Amino acid sequence: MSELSRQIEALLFLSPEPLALVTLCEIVEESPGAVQRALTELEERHSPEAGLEVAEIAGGFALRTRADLAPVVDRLRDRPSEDRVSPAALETLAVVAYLEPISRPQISRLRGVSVDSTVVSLLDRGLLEEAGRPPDGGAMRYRTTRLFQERFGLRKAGDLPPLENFELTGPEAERVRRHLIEAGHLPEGEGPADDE
Amino acid sequence: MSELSRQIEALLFLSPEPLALVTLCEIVEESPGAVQRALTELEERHSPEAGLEVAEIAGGFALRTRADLAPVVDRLRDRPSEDRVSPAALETLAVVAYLEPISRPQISRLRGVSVDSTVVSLLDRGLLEEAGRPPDGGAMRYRTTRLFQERFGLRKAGDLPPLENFELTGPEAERVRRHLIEAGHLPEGEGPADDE
Amino acid sequence: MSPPDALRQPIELDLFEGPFDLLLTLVLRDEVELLEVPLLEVVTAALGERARERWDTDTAGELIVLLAAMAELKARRLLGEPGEEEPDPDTLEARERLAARLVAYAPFQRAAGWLGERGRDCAGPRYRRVALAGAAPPPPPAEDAARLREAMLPLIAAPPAPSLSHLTSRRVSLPAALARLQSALARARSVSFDALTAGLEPLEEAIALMAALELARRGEVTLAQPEPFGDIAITGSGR
Repeated sequence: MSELSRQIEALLFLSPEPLALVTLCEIVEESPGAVQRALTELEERHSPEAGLEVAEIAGGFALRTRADLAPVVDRLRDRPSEDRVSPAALETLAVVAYLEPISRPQISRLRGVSVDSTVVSLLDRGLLEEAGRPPDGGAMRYRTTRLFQERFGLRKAGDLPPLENFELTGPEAERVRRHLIEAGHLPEGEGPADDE
Repeated sequence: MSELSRQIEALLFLSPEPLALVTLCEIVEESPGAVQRALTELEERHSPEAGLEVAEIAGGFALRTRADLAPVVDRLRDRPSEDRVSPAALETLAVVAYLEPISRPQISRLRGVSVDSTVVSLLDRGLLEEAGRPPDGGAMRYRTTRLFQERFGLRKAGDLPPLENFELTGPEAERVRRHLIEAGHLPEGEGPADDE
Repeated sequence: MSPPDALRQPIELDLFEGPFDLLLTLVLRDEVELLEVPLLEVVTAALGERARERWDTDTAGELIVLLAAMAELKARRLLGEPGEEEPDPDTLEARERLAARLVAYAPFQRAAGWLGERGRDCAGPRYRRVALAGAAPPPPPAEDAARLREAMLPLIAAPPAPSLSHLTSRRVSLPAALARLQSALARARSVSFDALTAGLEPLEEAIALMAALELARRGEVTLAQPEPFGDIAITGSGR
């Protein structure tokens, strides 16, 4: 296998989309003729007895699995995704579910860690969505989605197990506490141990 | 090339993450022994003269491009230049890899420096992830990720040399103690420093 | 004009990842006695503006005890005083603790080295991270709403005893101590160390002593201490 074929094999493998001949020439810094010969060599390497093939498709070249293997590779797709909710995601979801709508800085303050990447991933996964900015401006706020309700078996938004034992103190904590009581998540009269 | 090897080649090609042996067995409906033999066949097919290789990494098997092709394939997309892991980051990663799950204050205490910014950057780069809080509450703990295992060529979580290999030898530990304890008072019978 | 003394040992402080990295490397390096470490630079690197990460407060405290003890010994050497028989038990205990922490830290310093090498060896291969195309996979397993409550409860519970590790107890500036001493010497030929440090915290006092030692090393002052633990007269060399 020529060095050029090796390079092109690696490039076709990594590229998420077909690579045009001219793109390949630019990357490997070779003439179209040389790249064509390397592609032919690669086609022979990935012959019908192998699992992959080189295909000329959609204006370029791509490496793909052979058609006869579809039944097997489809089983990879049919596997339930391991889309587990990580501890970080769970904690963020809990904060949003109980206090929505709530902004990233507010979630961060309560959790004590930066939540930017967690929130982005929960948005991507459809478990959180944007809930607009407060009327007086400020940071974007977030709420949980219908998908979240389905996933956690909730009948409707806010259908959450009640909390008890609110212990945090301080101005921010007082706001959170009132919010939880108003939403019915925290029994009335629960307060910091040291009542004033 | 056997039919099983073809199937496994196709599966490793499609999967965005390494596939565990047991997962492969489930999908192709074969015994671990048969899958192992097919993997060996596949390793031979993707020999050093080819552009790809089969790697046992991060708890499974993966098809990946060979190390020597990095300069060419990186032209395909601009890789972030900060792929370099700083010494501070390495030391933090080492602590987490051996002691996970571990909290920021614990890492700080062990390293003797604050690690807040290092941990945030490692989270951003996907080399660390949150691992939940201890059952009795307290600081968020962290662990290393699959990406960490891939980046450092570990076959699975905890695939590290025993920590004892890195401990100080008896005489070294004694030396540390002696230097620190004795700093500040002169040993018996020694006079003032010889003048320079 | 600097004398080629051991205090000038070239040590690139920027290359170290923290106090433990530095101390351990120095202690295990045969040719360097801890007493010959440029204390001034160590402390500046630790607490000064160039420090990349704040030192953990416990560590800084333990280290200051050690540095102060070493400064004391250096002072005795410079003044030609004989060594004191026994340091006080608290100091000894703090140093024992520091030694234990250095020993605990050591394996990770070396593991980081191993990891770094490993990272270099494994930097080449690239993975195909193309998401699986085709129909959406079956939904992930259902979660229990009770887990949300469990995740929320610790967040509204009173936090454990607050950690002060993010606070640096006191910012101590060696350059400032040096400047203060130099300006005192500009007004008077000789300055009393006790007068100079009256009302200061022990840590600030230690820094002031280091400043005096540094000036002595540069040849800008001479130090005289008539009796052990007595006052130190800092006299400008009149340049």
